[in-house]
Amino acid sequence: MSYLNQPDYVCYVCNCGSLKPISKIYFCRHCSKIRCGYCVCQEVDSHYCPNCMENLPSSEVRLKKNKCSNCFKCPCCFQTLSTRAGHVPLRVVPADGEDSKDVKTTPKKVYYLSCSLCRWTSRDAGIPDQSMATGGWPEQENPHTSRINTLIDYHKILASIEKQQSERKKFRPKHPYMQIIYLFSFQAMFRITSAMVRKHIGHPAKPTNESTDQPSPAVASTEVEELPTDIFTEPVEITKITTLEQRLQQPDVQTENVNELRPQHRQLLVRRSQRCRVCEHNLCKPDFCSQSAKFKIQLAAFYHVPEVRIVTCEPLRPGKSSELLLKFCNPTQHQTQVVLLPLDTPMTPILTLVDEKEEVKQDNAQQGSESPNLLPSIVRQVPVVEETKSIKITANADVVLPQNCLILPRRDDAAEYDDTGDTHNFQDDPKFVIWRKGNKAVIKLHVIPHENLEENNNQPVVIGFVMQYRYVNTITTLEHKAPQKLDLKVKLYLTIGNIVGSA
Amino acid sequence: MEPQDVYYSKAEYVETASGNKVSRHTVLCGSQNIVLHGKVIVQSDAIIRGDLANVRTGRYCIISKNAIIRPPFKKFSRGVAFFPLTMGDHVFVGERAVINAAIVGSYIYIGKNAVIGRRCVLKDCCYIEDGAVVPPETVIPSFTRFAGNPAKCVEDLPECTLDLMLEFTKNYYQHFLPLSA
Amino acid sequence: MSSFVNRRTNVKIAVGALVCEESILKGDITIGPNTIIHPKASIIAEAGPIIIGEGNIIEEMATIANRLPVDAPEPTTIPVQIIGSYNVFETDCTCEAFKVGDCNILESKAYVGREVELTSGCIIGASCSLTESDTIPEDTIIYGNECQRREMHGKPYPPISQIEFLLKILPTYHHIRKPNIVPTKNEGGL
Amino acid sequence: MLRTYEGIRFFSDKQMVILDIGSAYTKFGYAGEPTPRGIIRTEIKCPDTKELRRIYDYKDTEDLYQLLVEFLHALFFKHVVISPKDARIVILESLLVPTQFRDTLAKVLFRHFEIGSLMLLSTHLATISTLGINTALVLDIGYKEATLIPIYEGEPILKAWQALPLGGQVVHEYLMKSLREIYPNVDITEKLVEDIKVRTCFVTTLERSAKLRTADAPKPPPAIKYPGIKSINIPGEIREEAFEVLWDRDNDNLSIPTMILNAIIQCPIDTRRTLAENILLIGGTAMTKGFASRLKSELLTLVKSSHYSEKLKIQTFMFHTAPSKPNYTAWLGGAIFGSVDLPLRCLTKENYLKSDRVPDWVSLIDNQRDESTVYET
Repeated sequence: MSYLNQPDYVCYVCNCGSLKPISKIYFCRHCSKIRCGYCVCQEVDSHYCPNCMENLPSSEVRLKKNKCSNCFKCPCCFQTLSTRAGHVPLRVVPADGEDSKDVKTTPKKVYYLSCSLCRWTSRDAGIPDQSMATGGWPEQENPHTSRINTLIDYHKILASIEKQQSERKKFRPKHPYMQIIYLFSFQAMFRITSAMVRKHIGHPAKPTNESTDQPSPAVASTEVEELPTDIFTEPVEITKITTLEQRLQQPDVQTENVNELRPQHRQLLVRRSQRCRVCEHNLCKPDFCSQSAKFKIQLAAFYHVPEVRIVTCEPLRPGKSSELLLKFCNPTQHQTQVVLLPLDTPMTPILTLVDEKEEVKQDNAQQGSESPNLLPSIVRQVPVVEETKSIKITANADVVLPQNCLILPRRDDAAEYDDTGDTHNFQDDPKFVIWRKGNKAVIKLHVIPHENLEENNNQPVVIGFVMQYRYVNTITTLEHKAPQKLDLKVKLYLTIGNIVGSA
Repeated sequence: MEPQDVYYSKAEYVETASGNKVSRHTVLCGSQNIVLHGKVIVQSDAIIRGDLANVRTGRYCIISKNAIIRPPFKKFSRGVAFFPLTMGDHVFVGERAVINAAIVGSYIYIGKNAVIGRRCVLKDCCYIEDGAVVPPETVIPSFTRFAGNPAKCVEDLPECTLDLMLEFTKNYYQHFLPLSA
Repeated sequence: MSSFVNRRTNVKIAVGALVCEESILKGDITIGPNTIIHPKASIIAEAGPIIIGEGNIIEEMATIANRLPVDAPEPTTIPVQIIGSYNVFETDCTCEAFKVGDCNILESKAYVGREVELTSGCIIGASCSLTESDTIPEDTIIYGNECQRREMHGKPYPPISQIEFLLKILPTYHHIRKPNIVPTKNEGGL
Repeated sequence: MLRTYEGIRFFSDKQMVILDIGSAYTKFGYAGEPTPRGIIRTEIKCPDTKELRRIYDYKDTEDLYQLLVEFLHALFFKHVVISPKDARIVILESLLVPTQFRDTLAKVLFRHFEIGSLMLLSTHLATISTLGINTALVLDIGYKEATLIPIYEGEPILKAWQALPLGGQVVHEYLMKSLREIYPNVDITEKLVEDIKVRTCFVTTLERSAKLRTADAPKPPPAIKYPGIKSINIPGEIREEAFEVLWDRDNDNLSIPTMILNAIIQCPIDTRRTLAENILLIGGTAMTKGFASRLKSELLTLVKSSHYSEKLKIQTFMFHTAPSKPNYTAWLGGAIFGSVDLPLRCLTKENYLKSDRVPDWVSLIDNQRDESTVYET
């Protein structure tokens, strides 16, 4: 939980060079590499309305323009509106002869929209109440829709003419076929006279009358919207005038008067799934129903890579060694072996994304048929490569790394209930491993901040080391039946505190 | 950072069979309507209004000092009533937070001085920052972090939030130790 | 469950008012009929008497205080804080305003300073604090962290149904302080 | 006959996304729709430093790359709500946009979001498609600057381009300065000033503006009480003088109306009259109350003034109104073009990854003299 509200003390270096805490990185089991939010391809998984938690299929989403049909946003404060029942006492016309005293007024139930934050109601905006709870609220249509549709059709004709011409040019090219026609002049497009347009769509070349397809060109006018004269005299009540955000909620009207604001439909939210760019496997795929917090595929590094946490750190003084306690936790179901190596140990040859893709391609080619990659190779396009970022943090303290390795037993959730004590007996040397329980252990390290760190500008002390851990990959691909045992390396940077005034 | 130990005086807290640690200085109105499902911590001066409607919390819930858990009021066409308030497991309620919600899911963190409006629904794995004011009748979707007044979604939470919250409340409970004075 | 009764407090509770034992009442306070004071609500009449009208709801941890700012000079006349009827003071709100009209709502953690005057039908949003001397016009709602203001088209409904419900169920769970003044003549029943 | 195809536009496999990333506001939506899905501020809260940063205030390419990654991620997944992978994007940009911005934007879109194809459209060209004509003098007054490019028969007359750093930003600075003088203890933020400008300020008439700073200043409009944590009072003079900064001519005698006249003068003689009668105003600042009428009166007086009268024999100026609000007319032009599939004009992912550059009218690789388009009808 400390990752949600504390600064990131422990950062893992991802393959693309960005520094992320363990909660924000993924672990791709197929290429057994660490991926982070940047070097992962995010896709829209499912749409859901944040208010009525209704899941919408993508075709319906496009039809409803990404908007939920019965949840509305308050035009004033953009919160979700709730439907309130109001009573309109229906005056039952007293039959002649009866006096009006015993006439029962059957309250016809009517519904109106009301905002619980700013108390805006649909009655303020003069929208009539509805007889049924959901649906039936008036839709606002853009007045220029028809004009814009004619313009679009006109441009469609122009485009098809241009396509025809480019084909004609292709067969008897005067010039070597230019790959990209110049994009920026309309010359090719607008030199087409209206006669050409008519010939294309089969009308007689000579324009008899203004054909319906050529949209009437806009007419310019000298008159322009004048400044209302009463603006200089009549005082203005600011709460009646809409703010810019309120206007931009309805771009086609952008009204100035608060009473003309209309509630807009609520925008749908999206659940994203992540896919590894190299092997295009799914790293994280949420459960289909938007209510549940479970995941169908969950390859977050939190469940695969040993987690490092700072327990305590003695006050740091430049040049003097002080003790640092680190807690290691093994989240996997297999025993792992952790070795700490100095920062400059060569990682498995640092493969940029390109070479990884080549490497994935070669071993596809050798295995022939079954490629670990789901997509057939013809579909996979040219490898898209994003160059790795330079690591922006430098270690300004060096740490005395132990030689022996730390064995972390596997995680079993049942251990919490049976307190038979630890069955595994490891011969840790007490100076190195000072506490051990289940799949967690705390080790002691000695840190010596560099000399040149002075204490006044409380510069954080950062140490870095490479953690090599044994990972058992249970993905059984064609060639390795038994789960593989891999020794993976990951670089870590820890900000362990500030320099304390030298005693 | 590893959470530090928090000590409480043995005299002030009552520990029930199922591991609930309730301070004596709390105001539990209508305590027969309040159900705590084990390993719940209710710190001093917290107010739980079980008299208005029954309040149910899950396991490993932590209610800090001066927090107020209050069932929301609802006007029906037929009559009026207070909604029962249900809370999931592994929920952390910050100091002086006012919870007027109808349903609080599981694995939720509610910051200090946060105000959760009437009849709100908080889905699992959401994070309400300190001082956030959630307007009434809002539905807070999963994996979102809300902040500000009125509260808006400022960030998406990482996918492993469920386990982060689970670990946080468990750690908090394990480090909440009686002062062996 | 100690109740704050010190010698200077004299609380006049009208018949039909429901004052929980655990509320903190200090100083000279008059509480009108059908007013409900939840446990742990605090009404502090330090600098002068507080007169609370009819049908108010004062929820737990709400504070209504008639106190002078620390550095204020000794006032010539004793300031009297008058609170109208059918107001709702939600959880953990603070009201130090001198004059409060009718049908106002102070949401959770709202803070209304001394120099502010609430007319009637105003709603002070959650966590909004008004410290500047100002008279809030009728039917105004103040919400959001920039205290945006908006005008409403009608007064908020007086919470009569909630009062009835609370009058029914609170006595079964809490000790109630007995009313000690005879109802005044213009006693309007519910 | 085309009416039946209307439905097809919605079910094409991938809809065209139209983005107009302005310096202050970004207009986004889908092709073929009359209004953008939304208009949001062009700024992003960067995850590590947690401070709100405008995209156009980038320090260097690397910083711009990160800002664009964050901003487009929020745009794709929160507002446009589409998977960017293999999406077809149309981006509206001015012809005068710095190359660094353009290249980084294309790099982010292709390399990071792996979009399918990108079409870069010039705003000035796209807007005239909303009018159905092919000759117009397009003046875009946005936040950072006002740019003007005359377009004759579909051909931008690039040598007559005009640009001045006069836009919303200048008005905000003026308002910020004057309000800070009156209320030193209130912290006047740009958001507050923008809200005040939008709700209370307007462009005054030419006659009043002439007398504004003289002795017999006309009676100022009524002051407005602006409520808030600290409610401030906006005096009438400030409401009226806010936009004056756009009109008073700087030392080399340049302001918005002179841009139009200078552009017309630089255009060939036979195009001047038609251009003067087809002026189109777009951009957010052009929506202010009284802006168009003030511009017209300024133009009419300037044309008669000694400076221009002998060079320009034009008496009438005619203004167009697009079928949309001025602040998203450019987006609408893009939407009209986006709904028309022009494969030849789109830069596909394969081409970009091979050539690793974006075609640009500045570089001669793309802009060769091409006789083949001369028509032999």
